[in-house]
Amino acid sequence: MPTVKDYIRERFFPHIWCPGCGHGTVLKSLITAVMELELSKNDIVVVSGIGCSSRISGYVDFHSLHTLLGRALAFATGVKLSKPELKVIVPMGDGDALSIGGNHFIHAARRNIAMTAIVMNNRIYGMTGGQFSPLSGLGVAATTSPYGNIDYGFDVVELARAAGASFVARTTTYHALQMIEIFKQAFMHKGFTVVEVLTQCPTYFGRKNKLGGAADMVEWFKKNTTPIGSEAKQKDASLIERGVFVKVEKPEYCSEYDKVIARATGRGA
Amino acid sequence: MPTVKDYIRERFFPHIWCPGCGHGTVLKSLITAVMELELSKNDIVVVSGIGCSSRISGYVDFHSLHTLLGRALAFATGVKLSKPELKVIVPMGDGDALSIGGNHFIHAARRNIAMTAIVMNNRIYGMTGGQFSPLSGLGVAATTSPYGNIDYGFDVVELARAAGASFVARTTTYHALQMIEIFKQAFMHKGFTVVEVLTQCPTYFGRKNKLGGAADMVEWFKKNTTPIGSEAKQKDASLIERGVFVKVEKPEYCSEYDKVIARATGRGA
Amino acid sequence: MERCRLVFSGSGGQGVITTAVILAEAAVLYEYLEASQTQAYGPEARGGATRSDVIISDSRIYFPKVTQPNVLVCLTQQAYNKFNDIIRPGGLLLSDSKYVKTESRVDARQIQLPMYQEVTERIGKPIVFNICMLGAVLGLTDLVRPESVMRVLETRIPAGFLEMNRKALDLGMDLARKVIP
Amino acid sequence: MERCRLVFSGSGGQGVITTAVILAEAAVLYEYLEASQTQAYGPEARGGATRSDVIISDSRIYFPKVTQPNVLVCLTQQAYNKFNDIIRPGGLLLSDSKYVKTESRVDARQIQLPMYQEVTERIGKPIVFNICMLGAVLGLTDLVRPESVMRVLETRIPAGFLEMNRKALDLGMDLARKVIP
Amino acid sequence: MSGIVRFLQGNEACVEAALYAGVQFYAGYPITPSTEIAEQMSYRLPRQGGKFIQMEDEIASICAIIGASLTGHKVMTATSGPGFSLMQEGLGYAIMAEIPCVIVDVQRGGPSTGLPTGPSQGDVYQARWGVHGDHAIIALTASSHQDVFEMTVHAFNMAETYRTPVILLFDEVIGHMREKLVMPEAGEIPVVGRLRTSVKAGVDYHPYLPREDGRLPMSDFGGEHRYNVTGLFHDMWGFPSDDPRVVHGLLRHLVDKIRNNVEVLTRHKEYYLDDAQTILISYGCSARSALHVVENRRARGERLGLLELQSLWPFPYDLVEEKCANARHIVVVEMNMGQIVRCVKRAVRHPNRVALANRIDGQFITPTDIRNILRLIQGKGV
Amino acid sequence: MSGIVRFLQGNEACVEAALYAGVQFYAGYPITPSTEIAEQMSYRLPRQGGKFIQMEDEIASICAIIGASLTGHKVMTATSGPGFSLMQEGLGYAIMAEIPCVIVDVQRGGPSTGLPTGPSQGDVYQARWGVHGDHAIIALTASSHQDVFEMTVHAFNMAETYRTPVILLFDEVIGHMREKLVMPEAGEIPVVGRLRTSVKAGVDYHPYLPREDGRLPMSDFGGEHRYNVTGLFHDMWGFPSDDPRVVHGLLRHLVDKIRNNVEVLTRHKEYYLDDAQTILISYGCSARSALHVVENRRARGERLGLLELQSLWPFPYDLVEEKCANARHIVVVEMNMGQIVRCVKRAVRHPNRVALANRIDGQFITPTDIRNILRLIQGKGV
Amino acid sequence: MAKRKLKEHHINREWCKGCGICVRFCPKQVLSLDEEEKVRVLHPEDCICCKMCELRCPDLSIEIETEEEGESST
Amino acid sequence: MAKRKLKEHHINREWCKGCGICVRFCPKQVLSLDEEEKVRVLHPEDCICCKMCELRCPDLSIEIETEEEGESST
Ligand SMILES: Cc1ncc(C[n+]2csc(CCOP(=O)(O)OP(=O)(O)O)c2C)c(N)n1
Ligand SMILES: Cc1ncc(C[n+]2csc(CCOP(=O)(O)OP(=O)(O)O)c2C)c(N)n1
Ligand code: SF4
Ligand code: SF4
Ligand code: SF4
Ligand code: SF4
Repeated sequence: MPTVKDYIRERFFPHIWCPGCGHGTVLKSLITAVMELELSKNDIVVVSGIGCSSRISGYVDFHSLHTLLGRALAFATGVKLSKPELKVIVPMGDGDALSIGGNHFIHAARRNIAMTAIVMNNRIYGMTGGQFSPLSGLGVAATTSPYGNIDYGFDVVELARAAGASFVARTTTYHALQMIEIFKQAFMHKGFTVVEVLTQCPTYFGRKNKLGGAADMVEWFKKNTTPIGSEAKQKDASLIERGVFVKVEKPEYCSEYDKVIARATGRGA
Repeated sequence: MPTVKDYIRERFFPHIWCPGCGHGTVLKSLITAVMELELSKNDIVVVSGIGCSSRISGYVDFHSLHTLLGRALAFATGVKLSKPELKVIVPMGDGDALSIGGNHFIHAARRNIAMTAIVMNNRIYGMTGGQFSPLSGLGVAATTSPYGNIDYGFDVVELARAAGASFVARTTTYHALQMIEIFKQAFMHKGFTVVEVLTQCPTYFGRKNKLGGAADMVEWFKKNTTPIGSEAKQKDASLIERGVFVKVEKPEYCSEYDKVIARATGRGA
Repeated sequence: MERCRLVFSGSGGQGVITTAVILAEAAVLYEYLEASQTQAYGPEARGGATRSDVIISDSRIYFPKVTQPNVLVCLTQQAYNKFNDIIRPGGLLLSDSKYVKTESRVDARQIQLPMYQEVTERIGKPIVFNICMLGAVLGLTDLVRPESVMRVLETRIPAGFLEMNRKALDLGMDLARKVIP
Repeated sequence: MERCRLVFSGSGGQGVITTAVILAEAAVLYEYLEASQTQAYGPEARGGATRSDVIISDSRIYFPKVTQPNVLVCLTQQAYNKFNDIIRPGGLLLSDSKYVKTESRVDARQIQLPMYQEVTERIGKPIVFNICMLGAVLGLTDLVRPESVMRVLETRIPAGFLEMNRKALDLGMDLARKVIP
Repeated sequence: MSGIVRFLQGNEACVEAALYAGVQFYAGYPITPSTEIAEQMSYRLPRQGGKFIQMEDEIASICAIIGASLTGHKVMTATSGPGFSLMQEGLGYAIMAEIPCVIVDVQRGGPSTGLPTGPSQGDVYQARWGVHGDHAIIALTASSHQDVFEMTVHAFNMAETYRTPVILLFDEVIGHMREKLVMPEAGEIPVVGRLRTSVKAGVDYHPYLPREDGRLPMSDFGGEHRYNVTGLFHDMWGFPSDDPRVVHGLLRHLVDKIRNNVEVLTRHKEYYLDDAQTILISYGCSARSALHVVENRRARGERLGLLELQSLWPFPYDLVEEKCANARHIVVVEMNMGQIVRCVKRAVRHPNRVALANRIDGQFITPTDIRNILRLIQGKGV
Repeated sequence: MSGIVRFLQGNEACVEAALYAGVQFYAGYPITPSTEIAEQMSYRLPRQGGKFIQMEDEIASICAIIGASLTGHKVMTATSGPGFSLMQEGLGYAIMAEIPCVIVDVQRGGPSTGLPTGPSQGDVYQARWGVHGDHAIIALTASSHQDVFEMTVHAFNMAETYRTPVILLFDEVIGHMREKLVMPEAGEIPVVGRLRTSVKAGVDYHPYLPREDGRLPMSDFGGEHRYNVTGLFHDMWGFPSDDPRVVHGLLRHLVDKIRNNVEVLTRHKEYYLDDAQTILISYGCSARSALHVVENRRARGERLGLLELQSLWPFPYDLVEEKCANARHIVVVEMNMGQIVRCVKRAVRHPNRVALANRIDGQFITPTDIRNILRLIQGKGV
Repeated sequence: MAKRKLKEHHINREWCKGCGICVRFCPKQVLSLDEEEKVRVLHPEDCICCKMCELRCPDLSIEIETEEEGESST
Repeated sequence: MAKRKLKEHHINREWCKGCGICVRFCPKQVLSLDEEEKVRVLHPEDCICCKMCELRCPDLSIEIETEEEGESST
């Protein structure tokens, strides 16, 4: 039976992430999901942008495309549409995905092209040393918000839903089992899927915002999140919901394109 | 009593828009709203991108900034934040606003910075001769969708809401009175406001999709839209709703920045 | 044949550009001649006078724009006023009697034909006005054979409309013949 | 004074870079000397051995990187292994007894001090480990006066912590004095 | 050239050529004067089972074609100045990651939005230096639809041969005008296919290790070889490295694979150079006016010649030096403030003999313009 | 220079200088190795009532500062190669619309993502030619924090004087290293303020009609004069025009206002040039290593000199020609594959005497590197 | 406010492009297009001064001048 | 499926960075960090094989090898 080691590029370990960085847990869950789905390594392309999170692509033993900040989904669209039989997984940082990459994010969602965008939301720009991101939220301390952040944060779930994603979910690095479960659903969904994973950057977000060590931050995810529509949520509105928010079947872009070809070549409808 | 002529740059009329182009009606309503609000021409900056719609900035006798395709809101953000006392109005084409400009659109909404984005939605790229836009919708005929468009369209209202806009409305060129009314509310709202105006491009969208002449297209707006939550809507779900969808009070970006300055200079909280 | 330079002008909807393209295409594909076609683009081209240049020749054409046309066609007054002075002295200036009032001072063979009127009266479909105009040009210049034009049209319009276009083309040629014995 | 080139090395959290900056800043602001400080950046800098170069001199410094340090400080074994061979023959190599096992073949004055141990025992706050190390460097080199270092610290840390840092600095100097009579 | 005769726009000729060269994927964003390329592609590609996608902008467009190239397809995008500016970061990525792709820039009046419908040749230097960091690039141009066709096919061939982006620098005049094109028959112009590795599954494949002949065989994403592609400096497996030797080696490789092949890469045409006392050097639409003048003058017995450049980058310094060795006057005809003329000055033995005949007012330079400038240069006054 | 002494990073020195010059608005996006500029600005600006905003990307950043400049503020943004590539379209707009603004590019290893933390000087030519269409640009650089300060102030002054974007081309070494800065006192370096029109309300104001002295007084958005700003070719009121005379005139103006002022715009330093037989020409961080070598050799009596360029664009051809007139060897020291060396070759009388001393492996070029190359150039072997 | 009464239709023939929108939606069929495809006021007497034509006209070429009921046009 | 029984904790000391996440959330306090800040298995006997440490470990440095109840480890 294959183990995680069969899916990683072992020679690059230990990885460059800081002690306690949640990105490693996402990596582990991603691989576990692929393993449990028994997908072939040759059928998977991992496309990433730039950032600590984006380094994931270098560690997995799939076809890997490490691109430009914010552009991963645009590259991925080319990969997917040109060869729809491939599974395209796009791990992204929150800044990468929603700051500079926001437009590609909403357009990939709009087209409902079958790819999985994993938004590794640590609420900070890790790679560049701790500037606030569009997911930091009000009041957060970051190197570019010394007086407290006044930028509202996006709600990734709402944005993805409004843009047209047909599968949208949220989980955290504490909830590793749920993460794996959601990844499995996402990878098999026929349409654009977004999975937001709340993850910890102890080095910058944790330190700047006095949240203690990595374990404390993971504990925070445990305490401050709850399943969608749980009773707890009714009582305490401040809780963040976890689970699958959107899961609808609607025509996927590549299949629709096949119909265009059929129409153009006069073969069938 | 001032007339419309006092608010336009008369020497450039007749304007370059095609016969029956709805952009002219939007221009007229914009001016009427400003007139009725008795705003001073020196306090208004109209910032636009590129496109037939964006030519509006050249016709109004306000401070006018005709920028780059998709970037109007980014320029406008600089204008507004550096001089918050100005009223900033940003007329945009649907491609301009939501294709290449999509990222600036959602980020301006996220910051809730007090400006009005008028999305002149003719569901086509007019200036370049009739390619489909992210608002064209499925099945539409355009020069780049000869076999019928397979790109889903954005719902501007839902996208603006999800991104954080505090005022979101929709109207059409048939409903000129409503347009003026909505513009007046939008211009006075303290936050980021989005007004989608369904408008006609008889030259490309109309011709390509066999919708008849300009008047027929305006008639279509009359027949196929209805006030938010009207009975008609209950009966016929295909009807497009008009009116104000979102109107909430929440801290505006420039005012919040004043607080940052206060904190930084130690003057008050 | 010696090189012929034409400028077609009129307003947006009149199909001036299509006419120019059809003529040039006919020359290249069915008369084994060289031809080039260019036109004014941009928002300016939208309102106001449109213009399309065509050069037809039996030798290669390098510079494709027309500075002094031997043949100038004007389908609107605006176009006539804007372009009449670029015509080659002694050149042929064709205009439509309904839309254009000509001026005497123009140094050219000015020919006015009631093309629009005739088209509406006899065919009843103003859309083929431009084809009638093309017929007139052929009648006046013998640049290409009408058959060649028809062959181009066959590739461009549904069979159902061919007959009407043929009529319009002939109509234009007849009108032209009347003025040149 | 003649030019002194130092390299401080250790692991991420040990405050190696801060120490380098404090020393150089003290030299410039309160000793009227010239100084430059550079460091390794990038993800690589995150895990693994961090390094910061400092040059102190009474004349202008053009090339700010250190290729052969007169003074090399290593706070971890990894750093020691990586950098010990760049030291200038006969230079001073300071390391912490707890973290580093030295090798004999290194051509330098190797000095090991139980800085970490002493800091934890006498002050109980490992954070000031780096300041203690700085004290040792001063004790061994007299590069700048401890007062100058304290003046820099005053601008950087809350008054409450100054005393503790002063203690760490002195502790380091004492440890150094013990080894040089 | 016994092929079918067509009458079409330069932009359409470019599309026909791309299909001839085997393009399978096009991602683009409309912009005057290149839009007809996208429009034609949207119509033609699906008829051959190819894919066309209109992206949200030009940045996404170039990223998408890079992705599609990696799955083993021939890819292309087209734009004009403003879009080309936006593509620079992606272009740099394609250079660094060595991705075959073709980028068309149908030039219009710049800078900025400039003159969207006016002809210009102002992006020549941007094509060479628009990307940050050291790099080299291949750029071709053409002055007739027949050449547009040929150069477009060459562009795809060079992209595949050297694993690099190739730029086609056309202009508004060529893009929009209609003229004759004799469609080359299949095989008439050689077409270079994607070179795929012969390394078997399980054997270590090096995507970035050049073969003896300098070429780097590729392996399609989805295939047996799983490697890494990055815009960071990388080793022969494609994994990030900041080892000075690796960095130095890669940068040299990226530049030398093009610099060392200038001769093979150079395409040009010449008219009456043998005995020419005055040589016009031109390219793209300007070359048409230049040729018009040359033919005219020759008819009158004047010793005028034309060197038409179809390769702009890498610039053929040696070719220009050789051809101009005996010329008394060298006049560069281009529609900008003097870009290629800089290279010509560097190339020739007597830079002081080089003059510029240009036009920068958004109008197509006419034979008359050139004639007038020639008179002045030859000292004959106006 | 009796000012306060500071010990800080080059990026911080740049911020101090910008504040000294009166910057009031900064929009930016973090990127190594320029990030400290944004971070410092976010802390310092609000303390003086200025505004800092972190935009969604670099494109938005340059657009935002252009907007803020139009309301009458001194503005700036900072980035590095990848971001600078993304800014090219906006930069072209600022050139066309003549908007004063300062753009800092702290260079790192390219092309593409390259070596984010490695030093390089590879963006020099991009700074000149990255924008589509013909244009001219001003670019300054510096080799010490004292110079970073001075050049940054000059950059703001030139931006205001010529109504144009000015680029500060720094590098990773200068940006990140810490050294001494003696803060100039107020007034010690002249600061040029925004030139506002004296035209009264109601009187026709021409935002694009140069005065006798060539300057174009501005009027703040929100003021009495309502005019138009566009990236299209435009008339003296700022309204779009494709009139050939207008187009030609504007393009010439945009280029000539800079070309015709090369001397005024040129900043440089020289060391021991008078009797130098070998002249090193360098700039930015490389100039530090070069100077190190020069001082060393002079101590040994060798006739070595250094010409340090602080103005890169417009390139000071005359200055270089004059200074190098009598040199036997001219060695350009830069950290790229040879960019400024191209201009030097064009400038000097004997191009064959010009050599390149460079390093392209992501490492800071050392005095030893230069010494070794010098030996070889002087024919002394390794 | 007293009922408004039509004083005059001001038609700007130079600006009108004859799109026919005002004609189509005039509740009283007051307007029509003439042979030159410019708007013409056919039945001013029927005008109820709703001004919708003025507001919808994309070319800003219609202006409805009104006066208060009873007020005489001087 | 039969109940899983612990066979062995495989700890990769080279990869472990001592973040302590596995220690903090182990339901049975099986794990702890040693003086070198690497994870150490303190009470293997208490392990219930939930494998949460393995799944959460950001450094992929824990592997829990199990065997079916009754099955003997050869
Ligand atoms: C065009 C461009 N702009 C800026 C950067 C600098 N940069 C690198 S990563 C990054 C953001 C990383 O933050 P995030 O996406 O949240 O990922 P994380 O590092 O936190 O995992 C930035 C701004 C870049 N590489 N390219
Ligand atoms: C960077 C860039 N890309 C493309 C273009 C070409 N272009 C000009 S306007 C336009 C779209 C116009 O459509 P829309 O925004 O819907 O406005 P409309 O013309 O329909 O009013 C495009 C693609 C451009 N000017 N700049
Ligand atoms: S900086 Fe933050 S995000 Fe980056 S590796 Fe470290 S902990 Fe993870
Ligand atoms: S093309 Fe369409 S959008 Fe543009 S002016 Fe004409 S009608 Fe209006
Ligand atoms: S005001 Fe009303 S009634 Fe009168 S013409 Fe206009 S639309 Fe018709
Ligand atoms: S498997 Fe579960 S019980 Fe066993 S050590 Fe890991 S976390 Fe603790």
